[in-house]
Amino acid sequence: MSVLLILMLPFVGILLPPLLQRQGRLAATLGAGIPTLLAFGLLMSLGPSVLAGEVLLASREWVPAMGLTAGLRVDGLGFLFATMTLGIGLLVITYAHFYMKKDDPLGRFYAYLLLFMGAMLGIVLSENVLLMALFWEITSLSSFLLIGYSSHDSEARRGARMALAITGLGGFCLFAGLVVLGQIAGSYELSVILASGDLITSHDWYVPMLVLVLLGAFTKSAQFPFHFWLPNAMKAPTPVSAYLHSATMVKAGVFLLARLHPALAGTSPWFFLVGGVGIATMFFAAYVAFYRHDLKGLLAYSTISHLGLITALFGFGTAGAAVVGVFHIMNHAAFKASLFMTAGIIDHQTGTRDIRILGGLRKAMPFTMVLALLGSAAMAGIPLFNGFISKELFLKETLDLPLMAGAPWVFPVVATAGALFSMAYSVRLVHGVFFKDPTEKTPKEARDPSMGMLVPVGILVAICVIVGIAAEQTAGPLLAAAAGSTVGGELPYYSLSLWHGFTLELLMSAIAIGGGVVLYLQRARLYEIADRWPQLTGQMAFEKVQGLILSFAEGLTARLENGSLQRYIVLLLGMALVAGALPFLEHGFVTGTAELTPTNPVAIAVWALLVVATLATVFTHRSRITAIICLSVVGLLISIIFVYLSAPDLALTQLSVEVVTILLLLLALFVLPKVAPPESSTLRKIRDATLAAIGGAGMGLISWAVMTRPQDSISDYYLENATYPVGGGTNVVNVILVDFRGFDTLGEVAVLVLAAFGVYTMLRYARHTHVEGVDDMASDRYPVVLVSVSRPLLALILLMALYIFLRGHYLPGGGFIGGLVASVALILQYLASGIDWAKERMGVSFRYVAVAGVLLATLSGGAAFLVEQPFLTMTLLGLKIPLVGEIDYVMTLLFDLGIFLAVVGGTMTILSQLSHMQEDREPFDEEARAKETDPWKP
Amino acid sequence: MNHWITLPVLIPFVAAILIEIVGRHHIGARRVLAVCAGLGTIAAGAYMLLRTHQGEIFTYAMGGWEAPFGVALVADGLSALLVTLTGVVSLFAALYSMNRHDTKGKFFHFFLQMQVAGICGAVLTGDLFSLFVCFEIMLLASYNLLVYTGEERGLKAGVHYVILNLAGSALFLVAIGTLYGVTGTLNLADMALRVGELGPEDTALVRAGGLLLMVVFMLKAAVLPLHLWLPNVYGSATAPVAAFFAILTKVGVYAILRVSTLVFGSEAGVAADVLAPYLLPLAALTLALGMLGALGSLRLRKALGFLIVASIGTMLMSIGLYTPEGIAAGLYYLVHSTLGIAMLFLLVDLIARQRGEKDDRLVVARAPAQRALLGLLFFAGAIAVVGLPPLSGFLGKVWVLQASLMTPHVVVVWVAILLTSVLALVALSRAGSLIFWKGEEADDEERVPRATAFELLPVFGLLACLILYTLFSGPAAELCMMIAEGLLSPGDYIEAVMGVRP
Amino acid sequence: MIGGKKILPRPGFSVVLMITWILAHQSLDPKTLAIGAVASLLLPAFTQHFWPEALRVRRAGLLLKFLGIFVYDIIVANLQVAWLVLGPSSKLRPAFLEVPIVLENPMSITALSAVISLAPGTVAANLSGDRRTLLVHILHTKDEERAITRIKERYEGPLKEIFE
Amino acid sequence: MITVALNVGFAVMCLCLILNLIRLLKGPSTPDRILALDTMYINTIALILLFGVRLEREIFFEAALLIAMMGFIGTVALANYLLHGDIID
Amino acid sequence: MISLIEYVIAALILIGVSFCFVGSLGLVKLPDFYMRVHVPTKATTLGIGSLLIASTIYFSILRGAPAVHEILIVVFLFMTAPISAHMLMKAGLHEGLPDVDGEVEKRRG
Amino acid sequence: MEALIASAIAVLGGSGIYLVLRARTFTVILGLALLAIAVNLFLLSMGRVAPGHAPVIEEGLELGAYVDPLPQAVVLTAIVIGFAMMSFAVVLAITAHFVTGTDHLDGEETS
Ligand code: NA
Ligand code: NA
Repeated sequence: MSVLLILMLPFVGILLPPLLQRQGRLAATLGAGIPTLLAFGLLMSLGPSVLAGEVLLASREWVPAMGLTAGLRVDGLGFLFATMTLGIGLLVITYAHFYMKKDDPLGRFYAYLLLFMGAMLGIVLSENVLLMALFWEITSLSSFLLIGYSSHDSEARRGARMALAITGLGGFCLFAGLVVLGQIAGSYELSVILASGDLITSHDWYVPMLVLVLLGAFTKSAQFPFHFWLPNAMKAPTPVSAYLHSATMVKAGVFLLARLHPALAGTSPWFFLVGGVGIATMFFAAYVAFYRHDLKGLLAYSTISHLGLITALFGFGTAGAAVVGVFHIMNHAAFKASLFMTAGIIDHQTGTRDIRILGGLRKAMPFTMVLALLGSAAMAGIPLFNGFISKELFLKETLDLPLMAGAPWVFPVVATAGALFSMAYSVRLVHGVFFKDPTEKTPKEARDPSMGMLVPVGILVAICVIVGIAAEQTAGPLLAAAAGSTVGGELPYYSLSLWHGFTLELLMSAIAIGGGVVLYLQRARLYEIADRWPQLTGQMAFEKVQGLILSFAEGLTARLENGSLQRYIVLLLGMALVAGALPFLEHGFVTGTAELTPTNPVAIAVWALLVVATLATVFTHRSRITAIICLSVVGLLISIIFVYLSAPDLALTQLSVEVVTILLLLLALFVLPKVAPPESSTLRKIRDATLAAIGGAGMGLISWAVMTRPQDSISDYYLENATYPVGGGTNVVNVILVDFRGFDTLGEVAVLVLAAFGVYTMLRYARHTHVEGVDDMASDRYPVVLVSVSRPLLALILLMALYIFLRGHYLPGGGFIGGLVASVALILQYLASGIDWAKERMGVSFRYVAVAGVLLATLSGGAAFLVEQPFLTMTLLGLKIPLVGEIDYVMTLLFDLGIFLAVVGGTMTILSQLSHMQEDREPFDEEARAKETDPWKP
Repeated sequence: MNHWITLPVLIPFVAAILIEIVGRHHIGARRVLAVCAGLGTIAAGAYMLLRTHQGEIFTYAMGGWEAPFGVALVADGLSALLVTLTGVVSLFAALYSMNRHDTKGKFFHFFLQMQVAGICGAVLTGDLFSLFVCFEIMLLASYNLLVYTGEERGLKAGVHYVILNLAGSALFLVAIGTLYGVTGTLNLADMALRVGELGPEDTALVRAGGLLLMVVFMLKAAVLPLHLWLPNVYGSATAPVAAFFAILTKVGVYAILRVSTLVFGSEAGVAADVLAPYLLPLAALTLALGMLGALGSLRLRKALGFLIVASIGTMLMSIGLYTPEGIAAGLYYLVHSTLGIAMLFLLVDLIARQRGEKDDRLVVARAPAQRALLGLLFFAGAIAVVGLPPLSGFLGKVWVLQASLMTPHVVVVWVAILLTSVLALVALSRAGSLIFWKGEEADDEERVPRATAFELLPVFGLLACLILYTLFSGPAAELCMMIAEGLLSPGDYIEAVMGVRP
Repeated sequence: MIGGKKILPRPGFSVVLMITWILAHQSLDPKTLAIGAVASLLLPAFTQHFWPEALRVRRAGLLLKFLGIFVYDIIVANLQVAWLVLGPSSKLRPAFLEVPIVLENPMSITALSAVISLAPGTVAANLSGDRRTLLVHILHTKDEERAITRIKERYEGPLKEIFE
Repeated sequence: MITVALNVGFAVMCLCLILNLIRLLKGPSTPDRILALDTMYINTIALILLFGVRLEREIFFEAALLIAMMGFIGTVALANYLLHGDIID
Repeated sequence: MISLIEYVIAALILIGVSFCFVGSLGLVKLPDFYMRVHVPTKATTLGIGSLLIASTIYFSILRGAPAVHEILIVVFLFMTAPISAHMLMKAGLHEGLPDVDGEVEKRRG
Repeated sequence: MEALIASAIAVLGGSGIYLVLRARTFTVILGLALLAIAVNLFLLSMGRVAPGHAPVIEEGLELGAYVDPLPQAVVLTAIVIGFAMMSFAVVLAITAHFVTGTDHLDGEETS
C-alpha cells in the first residue's frame, strides 16, 4: 500500500504547484517539495526490509485481457533508483527554486518535474513490464515538455522534438519488445520473467525481442548512434539537465538493462550488442566531450560516455560486471548531478557557459570552484573519489571477457582510451573555467551564488567523497541489495576498497590519468585538427531523414488527395470492378439453369427505344435541356417496363418521381450553365467509356446470372400473409411497405424530410437575380389558359391523389404515390400562377406538414406500445364507422397518411424553396435572435 | 417484450421530430431536447450494455413479424457498445454546438439527432436492406451537417462527399440485390444460414455480392484507396459536426465487422472468408497513408482527418486478423480513437479561433490566448491519438501487437504500428510546438476570444471519458473480448434471430 | 389566407368531383360514396382560395348543343388533319390568324382557346397581353378572313352566350 | 379478332413511339423535342391500355391516368422553362 | 352479339392506333414546328379516345365488370392537350422558330 | 426476355457511370439519375422476370403465379430515397455554383 502511495504522491502533487503559484514562489516550491519529501520518507521507511533482501510486491488487476496489472515491486534495484529519483529530486527542487528566473512560470515547471518524477518512479517500481513501458513513455513526454520549457527558443523546441522522436521511437520498440518478452515468458510479471531466463534466451524470438528491447534502452540512455538527442536536450533549464539528463531519465535505459539482466543477459548476442555498443559509446562520447566548448555540452557527452560505460558493464553479462555497473550508476548520479548544478551556477552567475570565454573564476567563485573541483575529480576517476573505485572495477572487468578470447586486448584498450579522454575533459572543465586566464569579460559580474544553490551541490559532492573514501561502509548495503536484484542470484565476490595492490587495472588508470593531462596540454593542436574534420553528426542524419519523410509525406498527400472528385469516383468504381470481377475470375461465370422467358416484338421495340434514349442522354449531355428531355423518355420507358414486368406500383412511383425530378433539373438548369463546355480529352473519354462499359456489363452479367437461376426466396410468405384477417390488404407491395417492413418505410420518409430540410437550409445561401425577359411574342407571364385550367385541376388531381392513396392497400397506389400526385396538383398552381400567388393561398408551412407526417407515422407505429405489441404493429384494431362500414386497417391507414403528408410536405418544401431562390433576401442569421432566447447564454 | 431495443432509435428520432415541432421557433427548447436526447441515448445504450455484456443476444421483431420476414432489431454487445459511444459523442457535440455553431443553421439539432437515429438503426438492424435505409438517413443527415452553415468550404467538400456517397449508395443496392438474388433473403442471419447451403455454381455470384458490399462499407469506413474523401470533408465541417463525424466511419467498420463475420465468416461454405484475405493488407496501407497524410497536412483539421484514416487502418488491421484477440483489440481501439478524435476536433476549433486569421493552418501565428490550458488539452489529445501512455490508445496498440504476435501477419502489423506511431508522434509534436511554443504573443489581449467554461466543458468531458475508459480498461477489454468471440461464432446470433442454430 | 371560407362554395363543382370519384372507383358501395361525398364537399372548400373567380353556366341547354357540335367537329377535324398529314406537305398553306375576341371571363377565353385547339386544323398559339386578340395557327387555309369569321361564329358566339 | 387487332395495335404503337423518338432526336429545336416527348407520353397511354386489354387486368388504369397527368405537368414545365428560364416564379 | 361486340372493339382499336399513327407520322413529316404541334393535339387525343372506348366496352361487356374510369383519362386529356399545345406554341414563338413561309420572322421584325 | 433486361441494365448502368465520370455537377447528377434507374431495374430483376401477375392478390390464383413482391417493395423504397438524394444533390449543385461561381465538381475551373 505504501508503495502505491509513494508512486501516487508525485502525480497527486502535480496539481499543487500551479495552484499554489499565486501564493508566491516559495509556495510553489513547497507544493512540489512536500509531496516529494513525503514520498522520500515513505520510501526510506521501506529501506530496512529491502536492504535485508526482501522483495515487496503489491498488485492490482487492471486489464487482464492484455496481461496488464497495476503491479508494483520494490526490490534492491528499484529501491536504489527510487532513492535516487526522490533524493536528487528533492535537491533539484531546492536548487531550481533559486536558479529559475523570477518571472518564470514556476508552477508549470514543477508540475512537469513532478510528472516526470512520478513516471520515473513508475518505471523503477513496476512489477508488470507493460506498466513499466507505460511509465517509460511518460518520461519521454515529460522530458519533451521540460526541454521545451523555454519555448521561445527555437533550439529548445527542436531539441524537445528530437528527444521525443528518438526516445519515443525507442519507447515504441521497447513496448513491442516487452510484448514479445511477455509472450515468451507467458506473463508480463517481472517475477515470472526474471525466473524464465533459460526459456527466454533459448527462444526463437530471443534475438528480435532483444533488439527491440535494446533499442528502447539505447535510445533512452543516449547510446551511440542514438546519442545526439541528449546534447540537443541541453536547452532545458539546468535543473532539468541535472535531474533528467544525468541522474534519472537517461538512467532508465541502463536501469532496464539491469532490470532484465537475469532474464536476458549472458548470451553472445547480448554481449556483442550491449557490450559493443556500450564500449563504443563510452570512448566515442568521451572523445567528443573533450571538444565541446559549452559546459553543458561537455557534461552531456560525458554523461553519454558514462552511460556507455555502464551499458558495457551490463553487456559483459557477468555477475561481477553487473555489480560494478550498479555501483557506477550510483556514483555517476551523484557526481554528474552535482556537476550539472555547478554548470548551472556558473551560467546563472556569469551569463555564459562557454569554456573559451570563461576562466579564472577561482577568485570570484571560490565555493563553486571547490565543489566543481571535487565533482570533476570524481568524474575523472581520481583516487579517493567514488568514480575511481567504480572505474577501476570497470577496467578490471574488461580484462576478463570470455567471449573476447580471440582479441582480448580490444575492450581494455578502448576502455583505457575512453578513460583517458574522460580525464582530459575533466581537467579542461576545472582548468578552463576556474584557472586559465579569461579571454574576455563574462556577461555578468561573477560571484558565488546563494547558499540555496550551493547546498544541494554540496550534498552531492559530499556523497562522492564519502563513498570514495569508505565505499563499503556507506554504499555497501544499498549496492548489495541493488546488485542482488540485478544479478538475480548469489552475489559474486567483490571489493569496494580503494587499494587492490599493483594490478593491471591500476596501470590502466594511471595511463588514463596521465594521458588525460597530456592530452589537455596539447589541446590547442587537437582543436585545430578537429575543426578541419567534416561535421557529420547523428543530428544531421536525423534531421535529413526527418526532412525527407516530411517532404515525402507532403508530396504524397498533395498528389493523392488532390481534391479531384473524378479521381475518387474512378477509384471507387475501380474498386467495385475489381471486387465484382475477382470472384468470377476465380470461380468462373455460371449461367443458371432456369427456363428463359420468351420475348416478343413489343418488348424488343421498347428495349431498342430505351437503349437509344439512354445513349441519347449520354451523347447530348452537354446540351443540357436536350439531355433532360432524353432522360424523361428513359424514365417513361422504364415505367412501361415496370408495367410490363408486373410492377404497377413501381410504374406509378417511377412516373411521379420522374416528373418531379425533371422539375428539379429544370429549376437547377435555370441557375446553372445551360451548356457544358467540352473538356475531357479523347484519351480520358476512352478511359471513362471503357470503365463505364465494364461497369455496365458487370451489372448486366450479374443480373443475367441471377435471372437464369431458379428462385428460392422468402417472398411466398408475404403473398400468403398479406391478406391476414385484420388489417391485411391485397396489394402485397403496399402491405410490405406499410406493415411487414414498415421500419424501412419510416426511414425512407425520414430521408425525404431530411432532404427537404437540407434543401431549405442550403437555398437560404443561394440567391439568383432574376432578369425579366423582354419578348413580344409570348408576353404574359401567367398564361390565362393555363391559369384557368389549373384551377379545377387542383381539386380534381387532389381527388385523384386521395383515390390513389386510399386504394393503395388493395390496388396499386398508396401514401407515397398519392403524396406525389397531390404535390403535382399544387406544383401546377406554382407553374401556372407563380410562387407568391400560390404560397399566399397555401396557408400552411410545408416543412411543418412534412414533420407532422413523420410524427404521425411514428405515432401510428408507436401505438402498438399501448397494447404491448412490437413497434409498428399494425393489426391493432378495426374501426367501425356508421354508414361507411368497417375500416379494418386503421393503423396502416394512419401510417400511410403519415407517409402521404411527409411526401407532400417534403416535395413541396423542396420545390417551393427552389422556386423561391431568386429573391434576394437578408442572409440567414439566427444568432441575434438566439441570444435573446438562449437559456445557456448568460 | 423487449421494447428497450427500440429506444436508441426512437429516442433520437422522436427528439428530432419534437425539435422541429416544439422547438421550431425557440432555440432553447431545441437545445434542451438535444441534451435530453443525448442523455437518453446514452442511458439506452448503457442499459443495453448491461443486458448484453454477458453475451446474451436479444431480438425484436418490428411490427410483430418474425425474422426473416419483418425487420428484426438485434441487440448484442457490439451494437450496445456502438450505441453508447454514439450517444456520448452526440451529447458532447450537441453541447459544444450550443456555443455559436447551432445557430448558424436552423436545423442543426434536428440533423444531429436524425443522424444519431440513423447510426443507432444501422447498428441495431439485423436486415441488410434496413441497413441501407439507415445508412441513407445517416448520410443525408451528415450531408446536411456538412453544409448547414452555407460556407464555401463546407459546400465544396459537400459536393464531393455527396456525389461519392451517392455512387456508393448505388453500389450498395447492387450488392444487396445480388445477395438477395442468390440467397433469396434480406435478413442477415437468414442469409448466413442460406449461404451455407449454396452450391458451387453460386460461388462466384455470392462472393461478388459480398465483396461489392464490402467495398461500400470500406468507402464509409474510409479504407484505402477509398479514404481520400475524408480529410477534406472532416476538415471542412464545423467543430461539433467533425467531432460527431468521428463516429461515422466507425459505422462502416461496424458493418464490415458484422457482415464479414456473420454472413461471410469462415464457416460460410462457398461464401467463406470473402473479405479476410484483403482486409489486413488494405488496412495496413490505410494506416501508413493516413499517417503520412497527417504528417503532410498543411492544416490541423485536415491532419486530424488523416488521423481518423490512420485509426481506421489500425482497427481494421487488427480486425483483419479475424481472431478473437484481434477483433477485440480493434474494438477496444475503436472506442478510444472515437473519443480522442472527437475531443481533438472540438479543441482544435477553440485553438484555431484564438489564432486569428491563420485559423488551423500550420504556420506561425499568434499563440492561443489560453496557451497553457489549451496546450495541456492538446497534449492530452495528442497523447490519445498517437497511442502514448497513459491513455487507452497505448493499451489498444499493445493489444493489437499482442493479438497479431502469434499470427502470420505479425511482421506487417508490427512494422505498420510501430512506424506509424513514430510518424504520429512527429506530426503532432511538430504541430503542437508550432502552435503553442512558436506562436507569437498576442499583441492585443482584448481582441482574442477566450474559450468559456461552457465551451471547454465538452472537451473536458470527452477527456474524462478517455480517462475513465483507460481506468476501466479491464471490463472494457473483457467486453470487447466477449463481443469478438460472439462475432467469430455467429451461431448464437443466428439462433437468437432465426430460432435455429446453423 | 385570402378571403373568407364558404361551407359549400361550388355545389356544381362538388357534383363534378363526386361523379369523378364514382367513375374512378366504378362502384357505388356505401363506403366509397361516403368518402367520396366528404371529399367532394371538402375539396372545393379547401381549394377555393385558388379559384376565387366564379364561372356560371347561364344556358345549360346551349352548352349541350354546343358540345354535340364540338364532338362532331373534332371527329371531322381529325379526319381532315389525317388527310392533310398523309398527303404531300408541300400543298399545305399554314398561317397565323389574329382573332379579335370579345370574351372577357378568363374561363371562357380558355374554353375558346381549348375548342380552337381541338377543332379542325387550328391551334390557339398566344393570347395578347390585353386579352383582346388570340393568335391562332391554322394548318391549311386559303382564306384567312373566312377562317377568322368561322372561329368567331362557330365557337366564340355560343361560348359568349353560355358563360357570359 | 380482338387478338389480331391488339397485335396490329401493338405494332403500330411501337412504330409511333419510334417515330416520336426520331423527332426527339432530330429536333431541331427544343420545342420540337418537348412536343415529341409530349406525344410519347400520350402514345404510352395507348400502349398501356392495349396491354391492359391483352392481360385482361384493370390494374393499369392508375398508370395511364398518372402518365396523362405527369405528361401534362412535364410539358408545361418544359415550356415554362423555355419561356421564362425559371419554370416557377 | 358477342362477336359483333368483338368486331366493334377490334375496329375501335384499329381506329385508335391509326389516329395515333397519323399523329406520330405528322410529327416526323410536317415541315415546321407550328404545323407539327397540330397533329398530336388532335389525332393522338382522338386515338386515345377510341382506345379507351374499346377498353371500356371490352371490360364492361365482355368481362362483365363495369369499366368506366377510362373516361376520366379521356376527359383529362381533352382538358390538358389544348393547354399543352398552347404552351408549346408560345415557347416556339418565343424561341422564334422559323415557319415555312417566314411569317414568324416577319412578326418578330 | 432476360437477355433484354440484362442488356438494358448494362446500357443504363454504363451510360450512368460514364456521365458520373464527367467534370460538371449537373452532368454527374444526370448520370446518377441514369445509374439509379439501372440499379432499380437491376434490383427488380433479382426477383426474376417470370411472366406472372402483379403482386395484387386475386381470388383463385396460386401463389406461384405472382411475381416476387419483395424486390418491388425494395425498389420502391430505393426510388424514394434516390429521389430525396437527387433533390439534395441538385440543390447542393446550385448552392455550390452560387458560392464558387462554377459548376465544376471541384469548385474551380482548373483541371
Ligand atoms: Na402501394
Ligand atoms: Na399533354
